[in-house]
Amino acid sequence: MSQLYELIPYIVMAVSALASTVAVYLAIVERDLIKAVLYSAIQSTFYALLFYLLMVPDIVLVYVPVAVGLLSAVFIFAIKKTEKYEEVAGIPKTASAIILVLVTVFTLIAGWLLIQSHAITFEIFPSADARALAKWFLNTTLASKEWWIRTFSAMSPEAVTAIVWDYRGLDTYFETSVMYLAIIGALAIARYFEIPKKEYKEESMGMSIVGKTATKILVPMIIVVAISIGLHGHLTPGGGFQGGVTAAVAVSLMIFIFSVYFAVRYFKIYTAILLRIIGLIGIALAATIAILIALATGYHGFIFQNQPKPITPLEVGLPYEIGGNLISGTLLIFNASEFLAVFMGFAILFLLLSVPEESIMEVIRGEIE
Amino acid sequence: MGLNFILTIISYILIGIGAFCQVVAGIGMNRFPNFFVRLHAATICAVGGSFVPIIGCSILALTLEEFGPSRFFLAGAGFVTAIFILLLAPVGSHLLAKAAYFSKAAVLHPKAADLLEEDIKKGEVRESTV
Amino acid sequence: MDARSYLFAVTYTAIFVNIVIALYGIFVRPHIMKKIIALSIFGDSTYVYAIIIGFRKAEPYPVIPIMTTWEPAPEYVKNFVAKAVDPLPPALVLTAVVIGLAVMLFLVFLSIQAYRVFGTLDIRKIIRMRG
Amino acid sequence: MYFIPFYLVAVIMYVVRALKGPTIPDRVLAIDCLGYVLATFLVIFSVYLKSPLIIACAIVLALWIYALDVYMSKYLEKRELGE
Repeated sequence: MSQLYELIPYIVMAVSALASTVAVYLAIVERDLIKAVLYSAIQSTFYALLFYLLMVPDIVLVYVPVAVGLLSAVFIFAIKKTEKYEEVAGIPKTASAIILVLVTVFTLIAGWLLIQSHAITFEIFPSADARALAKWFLNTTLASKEWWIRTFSAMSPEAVTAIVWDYRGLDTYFETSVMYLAIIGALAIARYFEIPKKEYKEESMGMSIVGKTATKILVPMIIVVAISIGLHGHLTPGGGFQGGVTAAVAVSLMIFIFSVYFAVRYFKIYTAILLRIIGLIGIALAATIAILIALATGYHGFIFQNQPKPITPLEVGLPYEIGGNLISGTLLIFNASEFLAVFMGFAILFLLLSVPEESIMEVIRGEIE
Repeated sequence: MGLNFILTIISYILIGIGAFCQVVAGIGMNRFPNFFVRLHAATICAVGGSFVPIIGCSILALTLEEFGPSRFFLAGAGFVTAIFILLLAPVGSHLLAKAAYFSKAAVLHPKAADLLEEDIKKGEVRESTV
Repeated sequence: MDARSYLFAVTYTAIFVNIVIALYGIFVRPHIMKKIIALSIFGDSTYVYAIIIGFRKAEPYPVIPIMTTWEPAPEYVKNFVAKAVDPLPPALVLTAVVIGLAVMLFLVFLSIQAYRVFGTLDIRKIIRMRG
Repeated sequence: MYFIPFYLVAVIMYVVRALKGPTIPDRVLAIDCLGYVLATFLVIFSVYLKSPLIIACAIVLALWIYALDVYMSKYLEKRELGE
C-alpha cells in the first residue's frame, strides 16, 4: 500500500496527460471556435500540472499566465472580431487520411529519436544519472565565495535563471530580440490604429460593480506579485520573463473589467514603447558593462561576464551580494530590465487589440478612397 | 508532542474536510440539472475544497522543521493563495452567472420561479445595477 | 520495467498522440484561427517533451534545480546534484514560451487584418479569391 | 497524504463536466473548479514531494483561472470587448 502511495505523482502525471489528450482531440474537431478555446484552456491547465510534476516551477510560472491568462484572451479577441464558426463541409477525406498517416509516421520517428536521447539507457523512463553538462551546471551554480572558485559560478541558487542570463546569456539575448521582432511586426500591422478619445464612464462601461471593486483590490496585488516574482528571480522560481507575463495579465484584466479608456489612463502607448526601449537598453548595458569597465581600465573582460574571471587581474565584475543580500551580480539587472520590457511589450499589444473595430474600419475605408 | 502535534492534527483535519468537499462538489457538478444550481457546487469547491485545505497545508508546513527557513516561504505563499481564492472565486462566479443570465446562454430548464425576471419587468431593477 | 515506467510510458504516449492530433489540425482544418490554436497546442506538447528529456530517476522523487540555502555545505551540494532535474531544458523552454506568445500575437494580428481585407478566414475561400 | 486520491476523483468529475457540459457557462464553471482543485493539488504536492519553493506556482494558477472567468463572461455579454 505504501508502495502505491509512492507512485501517486506518476499516476497523477498519467491521468493529466490522458485528460489533456481528450481535450486536445475535442479542441481540434470542434466547430465552435469559442468551445475550442475552452478545450485548449483545459489542456493548458493539465500541462501546467504536468510541468509541475516534472519539477520545473519556472516553466509553470511562465506557462500558466501565457496559456491560460493571455493566449485565451487573444483568441477571444480575435474570434469576437472575426468569425465564430468554422466551415467544415468539403474537407477532402482521402487527402486528410493520407496527411494523418504521414504525420503519424513522422511523429513516430521523432518520438523514437527522442527516446534515444535519454542517452545513457534505452528505456522509456529517464535514468538516474544526469548528463555531465547538467551536473556541471548544478555543481557550479552557487559555489564558494572565494573569488578563484567563483570563476565559473553564477552565484545564484536558482540554476535556471543562472543558465538563462549567465551561462547561456547570448542565446537569451538573441531569443529576446526574436520576441521584439514579433512585437514590432504586430506594431507595424497596427500602425494606423488609434484608441478613440472617449471619456471613461463609470456607470455605462465595463462589467458589474462587484467585479470592478474586486479588480481594484486585485490589480495592485498582481503587480506586487509580479514584481516579487521578477526581482527574486535569482533566489526563488521566477525571473524577468515570468514576472513580465504575470504583470501583463493585469493590463488585460483592466481592459476587460473596466474598459480600454480606463486602461489608457495608466498605460499610454508611446510611454509603454519608451519603457520597453529602456528595458532593452538595460539588458544591453548589463551585458556589456564588464567589458566596458575592462576597456576603460586596460584589463580583460567578456560580454555577459558576471563574476570575475582568472584572466582578469582585477575583480572586474559586479558584486554578488550587497549588505549580505545575495544579488548574483548582473542577474538582478537583467531580470529587472526583462520584466519591464516583456510587461510593456505585451501591454502595448493588448491595448492595440482592444481598439474598437468600427474606428479601424473607418481608417481602412478612408485609405481605400 | 506539544504545539507541533496539535497543529499537525488540525492541518490533517482541514485537509480531510477539503477532500470531502471536493468529492461532494464533484458529485454535485455532475448531478445538478442546470448551470445556476451548479454554481452552488462551484462555491463548495472553491471555499470548502480549496481554501480550507490550502490553509491546512500551510499550517502543516509550519510544523515541518526538516524544510528549514523555506517552510515560512511555503506557509506564506500558501496563505496568499488561499486569500486570493477566497477573494476571487465568488467574484468570478458572480460575473459568470450575471453574463449567463442576461445573455441567455444557460438554459434555465427545471424552473420554479424567476424573481429577477419579474422585477425587471416591473421596472424595479435595471440590468446595469445587478 | 516497474510500475513507474508503465505510468511514464502512458504519459509519453498521450503527449505523442497530442502532437499527432495537433499536426493533423494544422494541416487539414481550413479555418485560420483553428490552425493557430492547433499550432499553440503543438508547441506546448513539444515543450513537454523537451522537459521530459531533463527528468531523472531519484529516490523518492527528484527535486527542483533550485537550492534552498544561500551558503551550501559540500554535502548539501552533493545531495542536490544527485537529485535535482536537468536545469538546461527549462532554461531553453522558458524563452520559447514567451517568444511563442509574441509570435502567436503577431499571427493573430495578421489574421484579423486578413479578415478585414478578405471578409473571411476560411483558407479555401481566400485561395479562390486570389486565384 | 492519504487524501490525494479523493482530490484526483474530483478532478476527473470536473473534467467530465467540462467536456460534456451542454452550454458554454457550464464548461467555464467546470474549468474554474478544475483550476481551484489543481491549485490545491500544487500546494499539497509541494508538501508531499518536499520541495517548498515550488509553491509559487499555486498563486499564479489561482489568479489566472479568475482571468478566464472574466474573459468568458465579457464575451457572453455580447458587447465590444474593449468597452
